[in-house]
Amino acid sequence: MTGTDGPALVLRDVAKSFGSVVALRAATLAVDAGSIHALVGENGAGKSTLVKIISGLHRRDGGEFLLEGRSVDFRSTAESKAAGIAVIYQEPTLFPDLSVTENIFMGRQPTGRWGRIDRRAMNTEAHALFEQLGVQIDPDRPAEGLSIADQQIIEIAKAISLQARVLIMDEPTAALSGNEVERLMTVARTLRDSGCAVVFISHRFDEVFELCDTITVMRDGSYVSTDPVDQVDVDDVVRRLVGREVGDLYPKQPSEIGDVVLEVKGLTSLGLFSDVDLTVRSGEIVGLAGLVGAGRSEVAQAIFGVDSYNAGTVHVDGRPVPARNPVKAMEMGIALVPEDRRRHGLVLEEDISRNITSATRRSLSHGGLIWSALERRSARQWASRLEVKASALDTLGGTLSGGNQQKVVLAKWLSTEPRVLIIDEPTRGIDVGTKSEVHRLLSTLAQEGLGILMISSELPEVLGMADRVVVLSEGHVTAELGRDEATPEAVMHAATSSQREHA
Amino acid sequence: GSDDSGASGGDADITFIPKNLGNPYFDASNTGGQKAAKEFDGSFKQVGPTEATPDSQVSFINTATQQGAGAIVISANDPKAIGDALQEARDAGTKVVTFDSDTDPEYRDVFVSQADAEGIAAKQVELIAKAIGDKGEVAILSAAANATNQNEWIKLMEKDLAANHPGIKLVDTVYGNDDDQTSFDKTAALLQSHPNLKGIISPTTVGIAAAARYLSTSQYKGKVALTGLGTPNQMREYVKDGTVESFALWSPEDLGYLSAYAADALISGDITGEEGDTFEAGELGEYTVGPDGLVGLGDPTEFNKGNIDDFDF
Amino acid sequence: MTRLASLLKQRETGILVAFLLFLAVTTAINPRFLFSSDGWRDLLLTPSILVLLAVGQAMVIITRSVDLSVGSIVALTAYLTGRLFLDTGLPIAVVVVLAVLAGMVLGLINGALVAFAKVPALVITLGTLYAYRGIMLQWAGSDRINASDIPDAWLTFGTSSLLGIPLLAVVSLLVLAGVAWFMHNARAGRELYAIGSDPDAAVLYGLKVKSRVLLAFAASGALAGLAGVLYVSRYGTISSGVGMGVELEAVGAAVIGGVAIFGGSGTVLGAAIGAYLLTTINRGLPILGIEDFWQRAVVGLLIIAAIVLDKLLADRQHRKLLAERNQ
Amino acid sequence: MNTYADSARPLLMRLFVNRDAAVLLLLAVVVLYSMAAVPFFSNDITLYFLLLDLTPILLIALPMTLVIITGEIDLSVASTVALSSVLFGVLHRDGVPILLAAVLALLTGALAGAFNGFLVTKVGLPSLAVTIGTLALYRGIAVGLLGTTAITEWPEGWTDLAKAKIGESMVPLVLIPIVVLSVLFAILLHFTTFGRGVYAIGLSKEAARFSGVNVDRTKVVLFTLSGLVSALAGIYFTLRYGSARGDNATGLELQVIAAVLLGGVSIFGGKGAIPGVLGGVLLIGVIASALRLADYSANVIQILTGVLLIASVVAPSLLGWIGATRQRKVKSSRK
Ligand SMILES: Nc1ncnc2c1ncn2[C@@H]1O[C@H](COP(=O)(O)OP(=O)(O)OP(=O)(O)O)[C@@H](O)[C@H]1O
Ligand SMILES: Nc1ncnc2c1ncn2[C@@H]1O[C@H](COP(=O)(O)OP(=O)(O)OP(=O)(O)O)[C@@H](O)[C@H]1O
Ligand SMILES: [Mg+2]
Ligand SMILES: [Mg+2]
Repeated sequence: MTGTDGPALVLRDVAKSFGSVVALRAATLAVDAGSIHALVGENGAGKSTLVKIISGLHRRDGGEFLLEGRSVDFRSTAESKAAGIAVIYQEPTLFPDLSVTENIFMGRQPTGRWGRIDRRAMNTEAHALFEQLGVQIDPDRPAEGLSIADQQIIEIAKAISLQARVLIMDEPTAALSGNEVERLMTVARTLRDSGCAVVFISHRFDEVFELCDTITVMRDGSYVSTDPVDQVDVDDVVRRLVGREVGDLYPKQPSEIGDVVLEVKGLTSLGLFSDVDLTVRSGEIVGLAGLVGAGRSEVAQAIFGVDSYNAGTVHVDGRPVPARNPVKAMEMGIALVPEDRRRHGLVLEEDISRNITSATRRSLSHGGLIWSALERRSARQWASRLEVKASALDTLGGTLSGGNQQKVVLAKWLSTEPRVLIIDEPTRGIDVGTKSEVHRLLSTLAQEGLGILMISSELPEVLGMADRVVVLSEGHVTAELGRDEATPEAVMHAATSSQREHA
Repeated sequence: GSDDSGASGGDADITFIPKNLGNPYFDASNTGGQKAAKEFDGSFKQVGPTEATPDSQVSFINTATQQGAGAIVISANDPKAIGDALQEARDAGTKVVTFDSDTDPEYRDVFVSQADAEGIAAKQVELIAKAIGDKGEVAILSAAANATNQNEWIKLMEKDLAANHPGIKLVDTVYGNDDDQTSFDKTAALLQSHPNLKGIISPTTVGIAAAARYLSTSQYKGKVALTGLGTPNQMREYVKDGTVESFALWSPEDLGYLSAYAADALISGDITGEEGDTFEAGELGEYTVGPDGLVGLGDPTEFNKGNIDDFDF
Repeated sequence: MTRLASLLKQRETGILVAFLLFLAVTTAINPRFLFSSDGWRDLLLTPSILVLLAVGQAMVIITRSVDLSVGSIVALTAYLTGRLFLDTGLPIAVVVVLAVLAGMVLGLINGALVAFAKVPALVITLGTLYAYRGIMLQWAGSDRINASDIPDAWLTFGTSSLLGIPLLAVVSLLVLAGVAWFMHNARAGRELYAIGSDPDAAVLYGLKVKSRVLLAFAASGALAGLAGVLYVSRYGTISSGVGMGVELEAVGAAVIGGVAIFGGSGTVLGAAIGAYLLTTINRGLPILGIEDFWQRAVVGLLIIAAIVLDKLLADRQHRKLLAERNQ
Repeated sequence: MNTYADSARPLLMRLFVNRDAAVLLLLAVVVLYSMAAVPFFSNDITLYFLLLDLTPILLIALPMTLVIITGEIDLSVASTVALSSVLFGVLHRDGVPILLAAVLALLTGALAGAFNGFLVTKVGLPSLAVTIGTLALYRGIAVGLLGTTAITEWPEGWTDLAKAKIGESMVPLVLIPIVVLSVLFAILLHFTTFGRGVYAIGLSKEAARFSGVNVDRTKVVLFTLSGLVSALAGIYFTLRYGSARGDNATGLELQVIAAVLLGGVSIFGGKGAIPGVLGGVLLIGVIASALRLADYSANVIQILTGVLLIASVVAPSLLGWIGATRQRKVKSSRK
C-alpha cells in the first residue's frame, strides 16, 4: 500500500520549543511515497528538530503529523520504528562494543525457541544486506574503529532491513568522500524505486539537485516553500533559504604574501602519515586537499601538538616548536580550529564567554587569578567581531546552531592572535549564508598577514580560497599546486594517486 | 558509702555506650543496666555506633557530654583513642565507668571487669587442655586485631600454656572481626592450613558460634575440639550435638547490672573509684573497688551438657 | 579462526587460568586445600554467595550503571528471612520466594530512581546503601537471629551436597547459567549490552532504555535477595554486619572478571570466575604463608593487576581493529 | 557591532537560584531549627565537637571536589588516611622525630595518590576500578604493617594540638587550617587557569585537550593532592584519637563522596563549587549531631543521610519534570 492517494508523510505547522529557544515555529513537510525529498535550510533552521519529532525522540508542542493519512503522535523512537520510519541521524547511533550484525538487528533479532536469538539467520541476513549494498564489511567485527563511511553504511543497512516506508537521512554525506556519496545515492534511488518515501537533508546543493525530485526550504523554524527540483535553481533556493541575496561564495581577495611563518619538515607518524613537508607564508592561504582518511586532520593535530609524531620538525618564524605540547604551540602562534567542533572545538555545556576565552586564559589572568569581568570583556569583543548570533554571553555553546558554534570556535582561536591558523573543514555542515561569511573572514585575516592552512574536502572551497594547494594521499604529499595549476582534475588526480605509483 | 542511700535516687542519668549496636552480648548487658536503673530509679539509655570503631564511639561520648549525662558506661573499642573524649566528659562532671573492655585507667573512674583477665585466660586454657588431653596443636580465633581484652587474654593464655602445658602448641591466631561470615571462613581456613589441629579457642561470642557452626557440619566434628567464650542460647545446639564439650562465660546481664550500680554509686558520691570503696549492687550484693579502680564481677561460669538448659541469655 | 583460538582470546580465559594457577600452587603446597572433602567443599561453597552478587553486579555494570546497595539488600533480606522463619512459620519455599521478591523490590527502587530521575547510579545506590542498611538496623534493633531460630531443613540445605557439589554452589551455578544464557541469547540481554555501549545511541535507536535499566537493577536486587536467604542457610546467624562492604567485593569480582566498568562488554561468566578467584585467594593466602593481615593488600594488588592486564589486552585488540581497517 | 548581555538571567536570580545557594539555605534552616528544637544544640560546645568530627571529611572533600569535577573519582581516600596514620605511628614508634614522621607520612599519601593518577592517566584505566583496587591495597598495607597493635604513645603536646581551642572560645584550632585550605582550594578551582582546566576536562576531555589543557597532568596533580590531603587527615586522625590503627577511618570514603555530591557536585563532572561542598559536609554533620542530641539512634542518621543524598539529586529532575508538565498543560490550554 504505497500512498498513491496522498503523501506518505505529512507535517503541518509543527511547533517545538526547548525552554525559551524556539526551534520550530510552523514547519510543514509533505513527502510522497516513491520520492526523494530534499529538506534544506540554514544551520539552526530546525531540520534536525523536525526529524527528531518524526522519529518520536521529541514530542511536538503543536501542529499536525500524519503518517499515511492517519494522525500519529509518537512517544518514543520505538513507536516510530514500528510504524515503518527509519532515521539516519546526524550523529551516528552505533554501539561500539557490539558486532556489526548485532548493530543492524538490535532489538529485533530473529529468534527461535525460548526467545533464543538465531545468530546464524542474523549473519546470513547481514551478509545478504552487504551484498545488496555492494560493500565488504566483516559482519562479526565490532563496530568500534569503523570509519565514518562504514558507520554510515551500517546505518543504511539497518534502515533497509527494517523495510521502512519512510527513510530520513540527516546530513548523511557530510563526512563522506566522492565515491562513498555515489554509493549512498545509488542506495537511496533503489529505495525510492521500491516505493519508499525518502527525506534527504544536506547543505551540499550539487547532491540535492542530483538526487532529489522535490525540495522543501525551511527558515527560522518555519516553512518557506516546496518545489519540484526542475522548477528551481540553486540561486532560487539559496535566496529563499537565507531570505536575502548571498554574495560571492568564495570572496577571495588578493593579499600580500610575506615570509614563511610555518615550516613543517619530514613529519612522520607511523601508520598515519609520513614525510610530510609543508610551508605556509604570512598572508597566504594554503589548501590541504585529499580524500577523507588521507590523514590531513592527523597532520594538523600533530603540528599543533595534541597528537604525537615519530619524526620531523615544525618551525614557526624559524623557531622550533616542541612536539606534543599544545600550550607551547599556542604561545608560539599556532591555532587549530579542529574538524569536529562539537567534540573538540567547544565545550558544549560551557557558555559562550568561557568557550571564547578558553584558549587565552593564561594571558587573561592577573597574578595567576582569572577575573570574570576581564573574561567577559574579551569574549564580548570577539563575539561581536565574528557576529555570533546570541543574546547573552552565558548562552551555552551546545544550544547554538552549527554555524554559530563554528564562529565561537573561530573567535576562540583568533583571540589568541596567532601567526598561523590551521583550520580543519572550516565550513563542514554550515549553510551557504554563513559559509560565505566564514570565507570572507578567512580572506580578510590573510590580508591582515595571517598564514592560513585550510583543510577541506570540498574541492570548490579549496580551489576558490587557496593560494596554493598541497594534496595528501594515504599520508603522503602527492602534489603541490599553485593557484593557477590547481584545477579540479589535477587535485583529484593527486588525491587518488597512491604513494606506490607516485614513487 | 558515707551518704545515705536516698541521694542516689531520681537524678542518676546513665548512658550506656556498647562497642556497637546490634550485638546480642550488649543486648544482654543493656537489659541488666536497664533493670538496675529501674531499681535505683535512675534514667537509662543506650546509644552507640553501628560499627565497632573508636572514632564513631567518640561522637556518642561527646553527645553524652553535651547532654550533661550523669555517667557514661562504655565498652571501649580502643584503650587510648576514646580517652580524651572521656576525659572531656569527666571534666564536664560526667562519671565514667568502663565495662567489658577497658581504657587506660586514667580515663575512667571505675572498670567493671567481667572476671579478671587471668581467671578468663586460665579457664579457657583449662577447658581446652581437658578437651584435647593436654597435648597437640591449638589455634585461637579472636575478634578484632585491636580488641584490648582479647589481646590481653591471648597474651595470658600464651604464658599459661608455655608455663603449665608443655604438650600444647599454639600454632596460629586469626581474627574474625566479630563478624559471622569472616569468623566462619577463618575457621575453615584454619582447619586447612593446620591439618594436625586438635583444638580451637575462640574467646568471643561471635567467633565461637561461627566456628561451632562450621565444625558441626564438617569432617572435623568431634575430632577438633572447640571452646571459648559464648552465650548459652547461641551454643545450646552445638553442645547438644557434641560439637562442643564445654565453654565459659560470665553473665553479660549481670555485668550491665553491676556497671549501672557502679555508675550510680559514682554519681551519688558513694564511691570515687578509690581502692577500698564499697557499694551495694542490688541483688548481687556488696562490691569493693580494687586497685586501679577495678571491680570484678566474679569467676566465669562453665557451661556443658549438664547445665546449659538452666540458662537463658 | 579456530574455535580454540577464539576461546583463548576470550577475556574470561585469562582469569580462569589465573584461578587454576593459584589453585595449583596452593594445592601443591598443601594438598588438603583441594584434596580433602572439606577442601573441595569449601572451594565450591565459599564463593557461592559472592557469585550471585557478582552476576547481578555484572548485569548492572554492563548497562553502564553500578549497584552499591547490594550489601545492604543482602542484610535486609537476610533479616527478613530470619523474621519470616521466626514469626510466621511459612514453608521454606514461600520464605525464599518472598525474600527474593523483597530484594527485587529494593532493586526496582534503585532502578526507578536511576531510570526515571535520570540520576547516576553511583549516587543513587550510594544513597540506598545507607538507607537500606539503616532501615535494617532500625528494624532489627539489637535483635540477632540465631541458628536455633532457623528451620533445620534450611540449615542442612546450606551445608549438604549433591554428588559432591554443595547445594549452594549448585544454586549459584544454575543461576549463573540462566543469566549467562539470557545475556547471550535473549534480545533483552543483548539490549543491556547495547545500552551500556552507548546510552545515547540506544535512545535514538528506540530501545526501551528505561525498562531495561529497571530490569538490570531488579535482577541485581533479586540476586542479592537470593544471596540473603542463602546467607541465612549457610551461616545461620544474622547480625547487624551482614554483607557490609560486600558491594565493593562484587564490583571487584566483576571488574577482575573482565566486565568493563563503563559498560558494554564483559560477561557474567567472567564476573563469576572473578568471584571464585577473589574468595579462593582469600582462603589460600594463609596456606601460602602470607599473614592474615596482608590479605587485603594482596586482593588490592590483584584487582589492579587484573584491570591493567585487561586494558593491555583491550588496547591490543583495538590496534588490531584499526590495522584491519587500514589495510 | 553586536552587544551582548552578560547573562540571560537577572543577577539576583543567578546568585540565589542555584545548587550552592540551595544547600547553604537548607543548612541555615536545619541549624536554626535545631537550635530552637533540640536541647543542648545551641551550646557552643556543639560547634566544637562538630568541627572536630568533621575535620577529616572537610579536608578530604576539598580535593575530592576537584577530582569529581574532572569526571573521575577517588575511593581510596579513607585507606590513604589509614595508611598515613599507621606509617606516622610506626615511624614515631621507631624513634623518628615526629615532624619528620609526619612529613614522611604526607609524602607517602602523595605517592599513593600519584599512583592512582598514574594508573588513571598513563595506563588509561577508569578511576572507579583503579581506586577500588587501591582502596583494598592501601588499607591492606596499613593493616599489614601494624597487625594487632595500635600505636598509642604520643607526646601530649601534639595530641592536645589536634583538640586545642582558639583562645578562650569554643572554636577548635583546626578550623584555621581548614579555612586556609578551603580558601586555597576555592581559589585554585574558581579563579585560576588550572581550575578552568578542571571544569573543561569534566565537561569535555577532548575539547579541553584541544584548548591546550594538559589533561593527564591535571589529573595526576589532583589525585596527588587527594592523597596528600588524605594523609594530612590521617595525621589529624592519629593525633586527635591518639591512636594509629589500621582500621582508622573505615568507610570514610563513602561519607566524603556523599557529602560532596550533596554539595552539588555532579558525578558526571564539570559542575560543582567549593562553597556548596562545604555546605554539604556541614549539613550532614549538623543533622547527625542534632539527631544524636535528640537521642535518635545511629541507624536513623544513616537512613537520613541516604535519603538526603538521593533527594538532593532527584529533586532537580523532579522539579524539571513538574515544570515541563505544567508548561505542556499551559500550552495545550492556550490552544
Ligand atoms: N535539545 C535542545 N535544547 C535546546 N535547544 C535546541 C535543542 N535542540 C535544538 N535546539 C535549537 O533548536 C534550533 C534548531 O536546531 P536544529 O538542530 O533542528 O537545526 P538544523 O536545521 O538541524 O541545523 P544544522 O544544519 O546545523 O544541523 C537551534 O537554534 C538549536 O540551537
Ligand atoms: N573514528 C576513528 N577511529 C579511529 N581511527 C580513526 C578514526 N577516524 C580516522 N582514523 C584514523 O586516521 C586516519 C585518517 O583519518 P581522517 O579520516 O580523519 O583523515 P583526514 O584526511 O583528516 O580526513 P577528513 O579530515 O576529511 O575527515 C585513518 O586512516 C585512521 O587510521
Ligand atoms: Mg541538524
Ligand atoms: Mg579529518
